Amino acid sequence: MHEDSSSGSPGATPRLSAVIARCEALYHDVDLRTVHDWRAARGGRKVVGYMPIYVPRELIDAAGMLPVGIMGGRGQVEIIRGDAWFQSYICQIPRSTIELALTGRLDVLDGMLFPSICDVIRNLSGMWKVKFPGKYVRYFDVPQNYEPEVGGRFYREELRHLYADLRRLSGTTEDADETLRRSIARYNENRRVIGELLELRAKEPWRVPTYESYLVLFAGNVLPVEEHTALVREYIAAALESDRPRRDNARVVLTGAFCEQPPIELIRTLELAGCYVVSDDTALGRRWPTEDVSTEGDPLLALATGFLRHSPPTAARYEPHGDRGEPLVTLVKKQRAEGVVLAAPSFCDPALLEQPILQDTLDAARVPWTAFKYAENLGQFQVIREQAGTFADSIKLWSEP
Amino acid sequence: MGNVVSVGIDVGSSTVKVAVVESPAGSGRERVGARVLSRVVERTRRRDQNQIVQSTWADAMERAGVSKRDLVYVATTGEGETVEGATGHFYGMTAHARGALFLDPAVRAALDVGSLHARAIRFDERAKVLDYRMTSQCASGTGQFLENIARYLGVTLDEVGRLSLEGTSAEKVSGICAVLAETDVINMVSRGVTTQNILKGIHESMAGGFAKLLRNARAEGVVLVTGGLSADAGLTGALREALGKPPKKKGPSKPGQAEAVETALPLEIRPHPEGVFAGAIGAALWGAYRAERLAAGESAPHASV
Amino acid sequence: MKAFLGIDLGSTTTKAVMMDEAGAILGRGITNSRSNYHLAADIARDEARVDARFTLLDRALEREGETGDEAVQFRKRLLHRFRKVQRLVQLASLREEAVKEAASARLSQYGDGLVPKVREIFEAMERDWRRPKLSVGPSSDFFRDQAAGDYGRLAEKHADRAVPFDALMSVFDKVIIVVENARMDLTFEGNIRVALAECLGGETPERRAKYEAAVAQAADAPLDLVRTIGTGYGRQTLPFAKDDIRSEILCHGLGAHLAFPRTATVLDIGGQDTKAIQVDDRGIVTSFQMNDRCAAGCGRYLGYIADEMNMGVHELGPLALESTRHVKINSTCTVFAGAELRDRLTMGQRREDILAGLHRAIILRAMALLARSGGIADEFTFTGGVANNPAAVKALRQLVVENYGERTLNISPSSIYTGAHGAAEFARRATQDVEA
Amino acid sequence: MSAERETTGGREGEREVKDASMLLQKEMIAGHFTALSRAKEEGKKVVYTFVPGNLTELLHAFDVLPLYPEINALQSGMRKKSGGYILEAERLGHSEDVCAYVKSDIGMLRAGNVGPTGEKLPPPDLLLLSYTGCFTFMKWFELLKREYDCPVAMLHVPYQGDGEFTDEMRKYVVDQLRSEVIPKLEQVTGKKLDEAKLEEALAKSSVAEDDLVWVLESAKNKPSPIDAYFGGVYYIGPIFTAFRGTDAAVEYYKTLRSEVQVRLDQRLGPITPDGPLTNERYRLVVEGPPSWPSFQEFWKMFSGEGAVVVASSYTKVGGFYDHGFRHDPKRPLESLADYCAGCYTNLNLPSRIEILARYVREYQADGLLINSVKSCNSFSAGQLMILREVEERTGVPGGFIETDLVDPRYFSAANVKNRLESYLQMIEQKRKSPGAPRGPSGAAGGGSSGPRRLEVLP
Ligand SMILES: Nc1ncnc2c1ncn2[C@@H]1O[C@H](COP(=O)(O)OP(=O)(O)O)[C@@H](O)[C@H]1O
Ligand SMILES: Nc1ncnc2c1ncn2[C@@H]1O[C@H](COP(=O)(O)OP(=O)(O)O)[C@@H](O)[C@H]1O
Ligand code: SF4
Ligand code: SF4
Ligand code: SF4
Repeated sequence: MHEDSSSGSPGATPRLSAVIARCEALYHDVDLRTVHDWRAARGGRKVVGYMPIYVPRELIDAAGMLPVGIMGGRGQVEIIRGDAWFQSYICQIPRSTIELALTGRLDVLDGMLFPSICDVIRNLSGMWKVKFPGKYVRYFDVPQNYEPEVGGRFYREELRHLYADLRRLSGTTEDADETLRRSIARYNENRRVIGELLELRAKEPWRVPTYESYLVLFAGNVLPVEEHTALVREYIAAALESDRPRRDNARVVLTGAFCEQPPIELIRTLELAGCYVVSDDTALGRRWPTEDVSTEGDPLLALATGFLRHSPPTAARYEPHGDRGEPLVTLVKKQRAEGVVLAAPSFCDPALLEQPILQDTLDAARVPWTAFKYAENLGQFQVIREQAGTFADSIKLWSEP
Repeated sequence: MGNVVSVGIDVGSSTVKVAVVESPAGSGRERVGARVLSRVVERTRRRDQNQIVQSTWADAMERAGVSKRDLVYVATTGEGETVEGATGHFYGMTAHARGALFLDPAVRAALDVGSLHARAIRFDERAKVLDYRMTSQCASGTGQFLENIARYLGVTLDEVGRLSLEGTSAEKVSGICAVLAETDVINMVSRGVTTQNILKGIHESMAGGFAKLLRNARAEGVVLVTGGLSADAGLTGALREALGKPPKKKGPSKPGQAEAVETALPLEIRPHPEGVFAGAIGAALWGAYRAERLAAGESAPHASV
Repeated sequence: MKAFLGIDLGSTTTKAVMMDEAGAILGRGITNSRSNYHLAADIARDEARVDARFTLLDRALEREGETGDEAVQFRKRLLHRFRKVQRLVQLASLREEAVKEAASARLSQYGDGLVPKVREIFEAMERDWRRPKLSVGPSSDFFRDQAAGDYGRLAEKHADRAVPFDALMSVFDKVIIVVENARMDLTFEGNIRVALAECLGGETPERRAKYEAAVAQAADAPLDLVRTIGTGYGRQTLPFAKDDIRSEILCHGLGAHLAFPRTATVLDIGGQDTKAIQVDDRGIVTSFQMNDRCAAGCGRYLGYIADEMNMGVHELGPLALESTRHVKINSTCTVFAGAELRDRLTMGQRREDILAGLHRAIILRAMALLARSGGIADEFTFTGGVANNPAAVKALRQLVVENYGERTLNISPSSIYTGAHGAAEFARRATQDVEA
Repeated sequence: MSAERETTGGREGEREVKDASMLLQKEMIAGHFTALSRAKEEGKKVVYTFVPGNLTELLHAFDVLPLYPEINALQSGMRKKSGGYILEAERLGHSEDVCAYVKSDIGMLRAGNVGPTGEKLPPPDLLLLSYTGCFTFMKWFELLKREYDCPVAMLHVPYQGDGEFTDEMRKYVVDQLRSEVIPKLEQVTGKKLDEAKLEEALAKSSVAEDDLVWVLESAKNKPSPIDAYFGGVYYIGPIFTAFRGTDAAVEYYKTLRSEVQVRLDQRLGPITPDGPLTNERYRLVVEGPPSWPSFQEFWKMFSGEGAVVVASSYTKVGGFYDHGFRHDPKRPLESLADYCAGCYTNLNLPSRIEILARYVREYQADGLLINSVKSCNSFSAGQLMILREVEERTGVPGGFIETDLVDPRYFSAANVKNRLESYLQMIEQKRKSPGAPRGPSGAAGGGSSGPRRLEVLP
């Protein structure tokens, strides 16, 4: 129920509106104009794209190139040629990604990294090799074994290999370890301010709507890291200044959206339908790993350790102990959430296959949940609004005062 | 303490429904003793929706003999989030569950079939929604679908139910497009299939889909049909068939055979003459409850507005 | 003379093309598809025959030395009158059935008021239809559409509390099927003389004689139908022998090739399906794609939207061309798109902008299909009923350029006959094969 | 993928072959299921694991019985039970969108875990998650882990993203075998690894593998004595499952080879459900797995048109031997690692394109037909590109049909048949050219009144 159904950014100060406007522009910039500008301003320095999860951006940055997160078409590119390469029962993200590439929107990239997410992305990396033979393309495997001597060693080798490739691509001659440590430090700082932002959101979600925090995180896909860090700081400062009404919303955890992203309107719809998202796994690559990476000693080993120890769990990662249900319940408790919204991309095997597990665990822990599927190019939100609204209603109308 | 009056306005994509409800002051969430003073349904028919909402609302007030000033809460539901003069909005399933429970206290699930969507809603004895399943973004098998079919067959909606019940041998149809159905219908007519049997077939196919929704929502016990199609006796008949089928048996079924899982749940389908008003009534009831809580000055997150 | 016929039984319309031995088109016929496939095929064939006779009339006039402006005007007038005669025959039959239906027990609840109202409506229609200036429209403007449009408009006017609009429409919906499935004489031979009589006023006796002679020649010339090949939607149940059936894909490919010999890619958007076809330089299909049975990607989508807006389907395109703002339609389902359209109108968006968005939506789906079939090569031929729609063509042109660069886009005014044309050619070749 | 037919009860008569190899295979499979059903009484440990790149020799070395949930799902499909199982899984909350193998298995589990022979299957003592070529495996065993209280051993096999299996990758896999898989097997069985036994099994594997490759390559002859897809499914059964590394497998492949030799000598075509095929009209390469619930029906659509599959990628899902890989007793763990990494779906797309194009050329095929199954993203994502690329490189026309492995809702016989026939007629038309499209045949391509999910991209 929302007696107050104002939309947009109620209570936003001009300062806040300015930050949001900048982020919105970056979000809508499917032609990567910002990246072109960056490149032009730096005498044509190189740019490497990556699908944003489990990719060590530090390596690209340290090799002197701009890492650019490619996060699908955000429902803004019409899929014309992408459909020629993917059957109707495959999720949306590979088709919009290849559409971006085939329409020349990714020409600015000198290379592309495909992290190990699932079978679809894996095969997409091969398609890239076939279609763009002139570009650096790499499928970047991550271990599903978390023993430092086994998976850790393998991963460090992968990193070493990749770093060498990237340095060759950029032609840098700077000290490999030293520049990498500096990059790690920059990203540590970036992750710390993002952490602050998300903490603020969890504490006072009316001050930091997820619609906005998502946009702020998203901006990190295309901005150089230090510029993004400054942007997040600016947003936090502006959000703290603003005076926004607290609404009668239910606190929910949004989970399942670790790969293909929900359209931003979907997040807004959830909030308008009476949910405060206090934790989510959207734009997850922007806050990975979850703790500082050591800037001492062997930087590759430090990154490998960061991956082994501090990767947020997703449906695509093997969980050696227990399953994914327990950590979710713990998260719900920690964030004092009142329910869970399980949102998964249509046709996403990893996310959808674990939903029954999550649901069972939530039921056992008596945590209310609701589940739906989405696609990044979803245009209609009535059904989701009804579902999320009913969910929020049922939390609100029955929780005893 | 006397009574309070609230109104529920259910704005659908093809109709607007309004119910004026009176309930004892202080009757809390349960609102024992509530009664409906008036109810009005009006089809939009390509007219200006806002106007129809206002005029239907006014009409309902007149029939109930109360004035807008007497209302403690104006609750909207459905697509009515932007209705002028509303106090608050409740989401469709919240409202339908509440309304269904009011219309028949024995029910623990509702099947709401409207013009574009169908949904199965399971709730508890306090109308708390426990689970639900909805149809997808395809209008095959919805109210609009049936309306189109009726038009292609040249019968009015009011006749549909009766004709379908007269059918003797249903014409099997499956998953036909609401728009392209015209050709299929014409085809059937040309093959000499009677209107009755065509409608019966259509109802069976719709009922099959709805039965799946109900099962997947794990509905149990008594189910109330709400929404526009609650008036369609052909559909309710077909639903009873679809849900009431005894478990399939092929010889002595060994434990652990696939057939065993097909066992139908014991579900009882009940229509209600006022099923179409379930959403409006439910919204009005919730409104009265919220009004009470607001008046009590609650300001904690769960009660503030 | 020897003639060959191709019939394309579409989901929405049934088309026939008649061809002579040299492969020249003699006549085309079209009707809306209906439950009785045989009948639909027969009517399309009869229409093609009528059209062929008009072609023969042209040839006869030429022989009489009548090729000037006068003759052209006469020819136009005659066709117009002829169509009107046809329509009036149909209308009379519709009226008769409607009055019967209105008096039937099914509608007794509306009492005595119904029959007179139905009569009034038909009287008004007949008055209208007899008016000399009434345009009969292009041949794809069928009796059904014209009658439904006029009847609907009048019914709205005549409806009242006792006899509601729904009841009046219910009468129409019921009887239109009956009338469409009834056989009546609409042939050239049977009706031309009535039409001719109405066209000769004011002519010199000399011209009259020439015209009458030409018409007689055209009506009496033998037309020997040697072979018919059928194709179309739902081929399994086509009313032709197995040997006389060709795949609609092959027919469309060949038809497009005949019309535009440099065709490499064909897009056909019909009433219930959309096809993307690649052909080689002989018109042989090398690859194709078809869509699901969902109205969202085909002509019926526009038909449904036209109904929602109380417009004729051929009025949609021109209106959409007036759009100035880009509107993105979110609904994929046609029915939901209809609801979205209403919502958007309520919100104050402009009709033409919404319509342009709807046209773009349907073309976008076709683009995906084309991509899957292998892209768009040069030249690109657009066929099917929707090719008549200028807004659809505009959207297509734009998307082709954006995605594939410049392509020669071929659209024939008779593109709706492409499949039938291919089928007729198959009929002609089959006969030659036998003779060879 | 093994001897499904033998266990399908009354449908035996559908394929009137009484070849010795068939009978042999039948005995083998039945024996294995019986052994499984008695495992608990006989004190044998049971390990659930996956087919692609499996570690059968290692399991034999520990004397444990392997059970493959994929095979159960496949068998449920063949016995037309998968439809019901899938619905049950969906009722439990599984999405319509996901891999139907998993749902079929979950549904079967809920219905009592009765295997294809009607005997109850034993619960696992260990879940050996050999994570090769498919991410869904991981989710599958996460679901099973909740059902059974038993340890899980995870073996992560890196993808050949750059088209090679590097020393580092090999080391990673071997390290996992040493530190994760073998210790867990030792823990479950209470035995140490018997290295001699492992080496012996590996040696036997390589003998059988030689014969299998010979059999598959016999299709290079014209006419081909085998069908390398439908028939191939039978041929790969023993080697991809419980029998690799056993005498039984060595024996089976020897018998099979001599049978094929006889057909080859007599220039006979393959045995099909309609009897021996005598008119080889089309030679096809097929990519993608078959549709199990309609296996026979699907096969007949091919054989009825005189279409023989001369090479297929599906017969390489368990492991890939064409390039010369053989299990090697001299490098036991290394060769197991190589085997894991080499299965078809663990190869990158450029390699798959290369392999298929080579098949078209080496087996002198008339076309490449892709059966794209909804369930399997490993196979399906990218197949449309594979099709175009192979067409371009070889000049033969490609065809595309969409079905599913075990979900009967995605198999529309009329449509598949229609599409297949159109495709074959198009091959025919191409062959006949130059010349205009005339004559009575035409291609019956395209439409039908049913749902048009299935498409041919010739
Ligand atoms: N007597 C009837 N028989 C069958 N269907 C009916 C009947 N009366 C109304 N309907 C259907 O009910 C639908 C409207 O239901 P409603 O729940 O009011 O929908 P919405 O809320 O979406 O507008 C219409 O599409 C109409 O087809
Ligand atoms: N004059 C016209 N203007 C615009 N659209 C038209 C016109 N004539 C036909 N159409 C469109 O073409 C469709 C029918 O196309 P057609 O090729 O005849 O289909 P089919 O072959 O399936 O019968 C109709 O649904 C309509 O949308
Ligand atoms: S959305 Fe899911 S299925 Fe699609 S690429 Fe991402 S992880 Fe894979
Ligand atoms: S099949 Fe028909 S009803 Fe369903 S989505 Fe398509 S247009 Fe809509
Ligand atoms: S996705 Fe493919 S490989 Fe993986 S389990 Fe399913 S069918 Fe097997």
